[in-house]
Amino acid sequence: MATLFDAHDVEIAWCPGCGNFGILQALKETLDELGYRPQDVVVVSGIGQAAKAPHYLRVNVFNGLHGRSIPVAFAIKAIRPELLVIAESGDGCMYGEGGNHLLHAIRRNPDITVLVHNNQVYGLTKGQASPTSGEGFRSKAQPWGNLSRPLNPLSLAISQGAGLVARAFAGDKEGLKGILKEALNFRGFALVDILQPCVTFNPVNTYAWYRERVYYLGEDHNPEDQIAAFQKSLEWGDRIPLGVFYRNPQPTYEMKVEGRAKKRRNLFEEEEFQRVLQEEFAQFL
Amino acid sequence: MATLFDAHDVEIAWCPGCGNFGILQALKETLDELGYRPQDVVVVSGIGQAAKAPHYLRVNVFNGLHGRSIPVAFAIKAIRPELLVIAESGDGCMYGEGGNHLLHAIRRNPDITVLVHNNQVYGLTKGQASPTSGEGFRSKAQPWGNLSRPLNPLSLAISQGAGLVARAFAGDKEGLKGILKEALNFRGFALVDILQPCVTFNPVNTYAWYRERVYYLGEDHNPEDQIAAFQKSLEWGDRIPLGVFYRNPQPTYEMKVEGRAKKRRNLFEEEEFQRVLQEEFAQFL
Amino acid sequence: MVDVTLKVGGAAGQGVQTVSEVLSLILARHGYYVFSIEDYQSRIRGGHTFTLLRVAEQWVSGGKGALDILVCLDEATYHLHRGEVKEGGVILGKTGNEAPGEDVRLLPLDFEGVALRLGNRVFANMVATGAVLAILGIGLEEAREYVRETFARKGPEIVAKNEEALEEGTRLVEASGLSSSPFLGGHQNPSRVSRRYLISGNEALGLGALLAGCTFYSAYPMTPSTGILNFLASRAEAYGLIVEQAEDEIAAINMAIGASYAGARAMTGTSGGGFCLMCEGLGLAAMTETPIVVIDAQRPGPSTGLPTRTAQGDLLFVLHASHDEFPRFVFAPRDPQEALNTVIRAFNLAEKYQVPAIILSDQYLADTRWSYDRLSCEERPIRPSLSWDGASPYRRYALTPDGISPRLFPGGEALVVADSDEHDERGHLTEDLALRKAMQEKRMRKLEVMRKEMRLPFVLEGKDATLIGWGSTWGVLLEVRKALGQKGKSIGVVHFSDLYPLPEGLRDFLKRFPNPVVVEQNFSGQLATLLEQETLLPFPKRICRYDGLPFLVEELVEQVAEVL
Amino acid sequence: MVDVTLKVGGAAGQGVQTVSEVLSLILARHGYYVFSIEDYQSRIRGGHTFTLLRVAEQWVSGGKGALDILVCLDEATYHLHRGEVKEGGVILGKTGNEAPGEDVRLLPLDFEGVALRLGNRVFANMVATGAVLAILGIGLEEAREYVRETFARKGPEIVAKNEEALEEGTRLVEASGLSSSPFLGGHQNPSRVSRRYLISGNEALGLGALLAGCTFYSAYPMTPSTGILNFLASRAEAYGLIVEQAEDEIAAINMAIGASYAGARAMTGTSGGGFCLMCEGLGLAAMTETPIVVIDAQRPGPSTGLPTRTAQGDLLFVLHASHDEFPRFVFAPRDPQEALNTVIRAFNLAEKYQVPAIILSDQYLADTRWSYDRLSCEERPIRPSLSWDGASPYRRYALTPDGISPRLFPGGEALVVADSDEHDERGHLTEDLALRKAMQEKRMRKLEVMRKEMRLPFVLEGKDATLIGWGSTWGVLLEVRKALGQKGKSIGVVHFSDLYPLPEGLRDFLKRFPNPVVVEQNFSGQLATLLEQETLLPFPKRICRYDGLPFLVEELVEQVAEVL
Ligand SMILES: Cc1ncc(C[n+]2csc(CCOP(=O)(O)OP(=O)(O)O)c2C)c(N)n1
Ligand SMILES: Cc1ncc(C[n+]2csc(CCOP(=O)(O)OP(=O)(O)O)c2C)c(N)n1
Ligand code: SF4
Ligand code: SF4
Ligand SMILES: [Mg+2]
Ligand SMILES: [Mg+2]
Repeated sequence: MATLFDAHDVEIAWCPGCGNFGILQALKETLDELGYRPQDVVVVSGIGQAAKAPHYLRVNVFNGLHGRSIPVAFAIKAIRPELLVIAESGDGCMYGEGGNHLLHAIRRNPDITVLVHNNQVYGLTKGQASPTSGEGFRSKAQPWGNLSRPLNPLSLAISQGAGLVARAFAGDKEGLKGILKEALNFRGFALVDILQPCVTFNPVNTYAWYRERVYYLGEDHNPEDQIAAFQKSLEWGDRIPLGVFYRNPQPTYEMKVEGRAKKRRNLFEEEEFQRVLQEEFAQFL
Repeated sequence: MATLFDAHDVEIAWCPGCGNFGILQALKETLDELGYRPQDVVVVSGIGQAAKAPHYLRVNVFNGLHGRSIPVAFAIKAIRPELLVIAESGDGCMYGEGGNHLLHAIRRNPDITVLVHNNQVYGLTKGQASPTSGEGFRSKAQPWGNLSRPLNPLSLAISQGAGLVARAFAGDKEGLKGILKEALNFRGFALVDILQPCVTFNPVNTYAWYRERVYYLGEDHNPEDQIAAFQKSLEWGDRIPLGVFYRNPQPTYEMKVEGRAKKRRNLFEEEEFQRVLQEEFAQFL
Repeated sequence: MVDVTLKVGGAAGQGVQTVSEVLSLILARHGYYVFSIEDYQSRIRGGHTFTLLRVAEQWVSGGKGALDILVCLDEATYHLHRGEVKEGGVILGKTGNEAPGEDVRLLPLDFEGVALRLGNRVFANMVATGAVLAILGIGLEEAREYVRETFARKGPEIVAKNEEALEEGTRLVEASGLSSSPFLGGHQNPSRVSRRYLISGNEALGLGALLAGCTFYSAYPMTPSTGILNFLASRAEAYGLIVEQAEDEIAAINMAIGASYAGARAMTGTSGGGFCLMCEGLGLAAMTETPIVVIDAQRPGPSTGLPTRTAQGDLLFVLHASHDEFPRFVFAPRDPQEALNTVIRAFNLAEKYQVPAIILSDQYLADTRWSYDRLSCEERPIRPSLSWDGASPYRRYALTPDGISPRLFPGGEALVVADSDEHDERGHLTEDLALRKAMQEKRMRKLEVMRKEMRLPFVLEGKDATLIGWGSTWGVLLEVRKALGQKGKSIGVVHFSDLYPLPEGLRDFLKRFPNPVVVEQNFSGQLATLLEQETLLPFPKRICRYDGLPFLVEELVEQVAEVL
Repeated sequence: MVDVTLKVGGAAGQGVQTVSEVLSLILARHGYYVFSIEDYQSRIRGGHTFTLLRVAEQWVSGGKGALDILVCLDEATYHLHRGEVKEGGVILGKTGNEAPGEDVRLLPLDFEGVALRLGNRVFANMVATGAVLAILGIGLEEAREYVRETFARKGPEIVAKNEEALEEGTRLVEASGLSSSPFLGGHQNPSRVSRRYLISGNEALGLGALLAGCTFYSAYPMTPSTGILNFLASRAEAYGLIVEQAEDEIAAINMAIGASYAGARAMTGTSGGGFCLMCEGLGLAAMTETPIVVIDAQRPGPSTGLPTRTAQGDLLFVLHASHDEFPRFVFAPRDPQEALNTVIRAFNLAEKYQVPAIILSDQYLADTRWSYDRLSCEERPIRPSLSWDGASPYRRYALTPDGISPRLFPGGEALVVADSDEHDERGHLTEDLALRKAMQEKRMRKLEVMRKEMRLPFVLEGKDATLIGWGSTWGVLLEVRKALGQKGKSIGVVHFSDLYPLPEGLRDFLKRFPNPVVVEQNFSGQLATLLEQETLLPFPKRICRYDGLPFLVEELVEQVAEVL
């Protein structure tokens, strides 16, 4: 389906069949259906296969450093709260190199949405274990199999009382769109971990593997219940729940500093500049 | 009480009345009572007031960079599994600058103990809000009061299935010692968050404030139950639980790589060197 | 001509800085020129800390080592510093058993005892202040006013107690007869007109950012840069800035870059260890051509080093920081007055050329208070006008003759694309290697235009030798020149505030100065090395101090005399 | 003398690297000298990638641009590279409509079609290999053996199919008549004795670490350094190394430091962006005097830049990386053979002087395969003996004449204390500033002894000009010298592998070389700048390439001829 957000003249560098395509399409359609204009959207990314996604969207793009999309997104939103700000990258980028920023962004609760293309592997660097790779996952860098337990991003975010915490699957566009809509509409920090098959480097977590396991959280799940959300987030194996696990509305960072923007003074204007100068110099006399 | 671990000729640079003294004494006594010899103990720290602690112990010390004690401790333990390795530092160091290392060390489960002097403030840099400072905490850097919700280190560690997760209070030496013993005896990654009054920069979380609130988890708490542990970890306010919240024994990193050490070959010996050289060169022919 | 040096010493937490701050302020309000240097350890209580305060009728720009007055808030101060008091000097406060130097008067005073009699140990600082003012020969009028201003919100009782404390201090000195020949000769400020401005480097850097129209400051606390964070935080609510304490320095610089991309004027500040963590971000700013200002307040290293001491050891590091090559500005302001202007210039130039601008401060500049007749602000915040016609497709990284491309902000009509990868004119990542070459040339092209913005060093001529320095040592070089001038030596000063890119024609410019001696606060003489590289002229004479302490006048005079 | 250049091109994922790897191996086993350069994009599938392969009867050390054979796995390869094929050359595989160059033979072949007929697309690589071998005039004996070795564990059917694929490829060429005058003139390897060794830079760096007795390697994946991680991981279980993928580069270097403190020989590897994040750790290693080896595999920047391309842009950065000053070693090995020895030397010297040693690699060195008659290892891992008498109280940072203090490991009788703060001789943090001065002098004192370990550059004399280079460009400089020699020009080569500290007497040494031209893979000529700074001699002639591609022989010959 064509959308307002289709990029032109940009060649997509992903492998055919990659789960990233599904995410890209779902995001374009969601933005369109929510009525955004491209110029009102900024997508910030890091480095990796997933991190190329913003280039394939017709939006404002800041494709920064590996692991560092969240601080950039935070600041863009702080300065321009009227824009829709999305941070989008891979599991290595967001949970590995960038883990500390995720942790602390949750505490600030900026009104940004973090989309993680979680293929449980480092794609762009050719297949090393990522923070979410299963124990025993083999690669050239881990021929003995991954020795670490996988990071659980949902449990992590829920444990810190994040605004909205969800999991989606790249292989189900409509389901993914529904979750993206909830996340983008949410006022506050929203994390969407998107299960994304990597057809080249992850022979374990394939489309089929996910399809056999995923199911959507039902009506009986209460996303306002932190304990229930936590419990659900631990479920991973034969059954993998999708949907909004947790929802914890709270004042956003931008609301808290809103008052300040109104006091901003135009120092590019000589008279105002002189006024401030005199006020300030007087402090040092 | 004098211990084998008392340092001599080192002046302690903490403020009189600081909660750090209680932690230092408890740790010295615990090490002594557990029968360690100073030369078998390495204490690694970062930078901050708490991070000076190792200098005040008679042990091997690696006082590294702000935020980076855990990777150093991990590697020391990997190379010398026979040593007792402790990483000890402040809340800013471990949860702020060093947050990413904590997160990923849990995944590796090295047999190290992480002691955090949590005074809910940046002491050494004169009183800014730390990741665990309460919302609204005021300082020169946050005259409007801390806007972020505090990080919950216990919930975080429990959410990732850490080996042992505990909270102690610097103001109760015997209780603290009991918890330290459990943590040091535990085989695997152990996190002890120690509530530590900072008498100079934290006027909120004082000895009295803590004393009014803390209580020990009772027999009815089952530390093997992750959900119960999580639930308890969310309790913070009028009542603050102390003790071992969570216990999740699992193979340590050192166990997993134990086999390798046995295969180490002595390349400093010419004959062995030549043997390896020939084997390896043959691979490239 | 009055020129008095006094030192207030004690343990951390005893209020050394309060006493010296109050004294400085009162003396400046009295029309004296004041120069105060802070010396402290990386701890909060105990240990030893002092302030070196110079008070003079003429403008002063450096500290002296020989003391007229030593104020001992604890006994350790007496032991450590009594040898520094010169003939005719006075030691007051807690004294010890050892004899002072010859012709040094002792005035054992128990500030704390007096304070406790007044009801609280906290009044000790005001007792000491009162005593020192009496020895200097300054009436209590200004001091009372200060007390009233400062403690008003604590209620009239506290004001009264503090005033009493001042009076007690003065009385004790009068009782001893020591106030009969006061150090400042009884000079009094006849009117308010001649009050002096008093400002530290950190305050000036913060103020400069405020005046530059900075709307976003992110930082992780790190001595000696934290004062900038505190200053901007103190203004955030009134002026509408966003001041955010980041989780680490990596976040701090990436936040600043994000804010700048979004349209803010953004800055971050740190010290060497934090700057290390910002290297990658610096390259990101360069590659995305996003202007930011970064302050590196230097302290001795390597590594954690000496957190509260001063150094100029990061020059070559910041010059080359981050992998591969890109243009950047590096400034090192010489004093708070210049710092104020430098920050505004840095913002303007960073934005004009879409590059990172680095300002090198150090603990000495950061914490030292200077006094001035007037403060001036010669720079104005200027935003470059955006040169996009709105019609043709917008190309953020258009290949232009001077390398500067039209910079828009997101949220307008055109989409703005930025990438840390090599990219095409639109900002999208590319593997076209001819384009890569063109892009690298475009970025580097700016350097030659940037060079034209750079100013030649400050110059005072001299026949016997030329002291070459940079950054915060300027003031002491002036003092050394003056001191050696009085001894009949003609000493020149060439001082760099603009460090990179170095201005054109430097070789010919530098050739004309006789007998150059480079003076730096680092081990190897980094400016000297840089000048050698730039000019191929040798600068073998180097005076380097790297113990963490700033140069003081007398010692440096001797060192310079030695190499003459 | 046989000297054939061939290029295999296709989309990522099509097996370009497999074809060229197999070809290289078989040719080396046949006794040919092989030199292969990898060119790829930062993506996994699609786009364009190629290997440039040079096969010769004489040892070769650089790549040529003019092709004898172009193997097109896709049509894009034909379009992009057909112009590079010289007279008498052949293009085989997927061809397009445009005409090839004059006297270039076209052999349209559908490798994939043949493979599909054999049952699976994966056999296409072996079809192509068989075809190329036929054109070269190499029988299938070695190829068959390779197939048997490689696919044995996949079962006899797969072996048979692959052999069939090889034969199919050969047959197609024979049918075309193109094999009648083979490029290699039918030369066959008479015995196994003259097999050549084939090794890439990353393999050599990894092997060097293994031989140096490295027991701990921590890294975060980053192109082009990841091959080192893969190599060491492949040996970890057999040799008992700990190879740990860190969560980020900060952890990687801090882990290496911890391991070294605990007694391991420890290394980390990364590229420029990751090195940025290691700057603070580098200073930690310096301050705690903990030896580590750090490999920076350079790629073009700034920032993410061109992840899969080559550059020498980080020289001045790594020389000054981290705040304040401390001694370090910087090496840039010239080829895999030297890389092997350099890593061992770096470990030995880092440990002897208790300092960090940095090895500069780059994508070209990392990925390029060189062939040799023999590999040699001139270095041996040496652990300095510990000089503590066991009696007097142990002082980790004793102030010694050469700055080297007795280094023990924890777990022995003495307690080992290390601190990133300035510290006393025991390692405990200090604020004694006289001691600070002594400690900084102690650390810096090592630099002069270290300098004596450094080797003068490799030299080949020449009368008309002298090419000066460093690191991975050595091989191509040799080739250029030879090529210009054939044109009657006498060209010298001065090549640096030891970069910091620079050996003594460099000024006099360099003065004797006529007409110096510095050749570098960066924008400004960083070695030239460094040499100017060190010698005060001017090096204005610089040939700089910074588009991410390595120098090839013919182009560089022309560029050198221009400046002669
Ligand atoms: C500082 C730094 N370290 C390492 C890299 C190399 N690098 C690029 S992408 C990547 C991993 C990507 O994995 P992920 O984020 O999961 O994305 P994917 O490719 O799987 O979509 C790494 C390690 C880098 N660009 N920068
Ligand atoms: C990279 C880096 N950034 C900043 C600092 C400055 N710094 C030293 S200690 C500290 C905070 C200490 O807080 P915490 O870890 O809570 O320890 P405390 O002093 O409260 O015990 C900071 C920010 C540093 N040393 N290194
Ligand atoms: S490597 Fe994996 S994640 Fe990357 S594009 Fe290919 S399939 Fe997708
Ligand atoms: S500042 Fe606080 S944490 Fe530091 S020593 Fe003093 S009381 Fe303790
Ligand atoms: Mg991934
Ligand atoms: Mg703290």
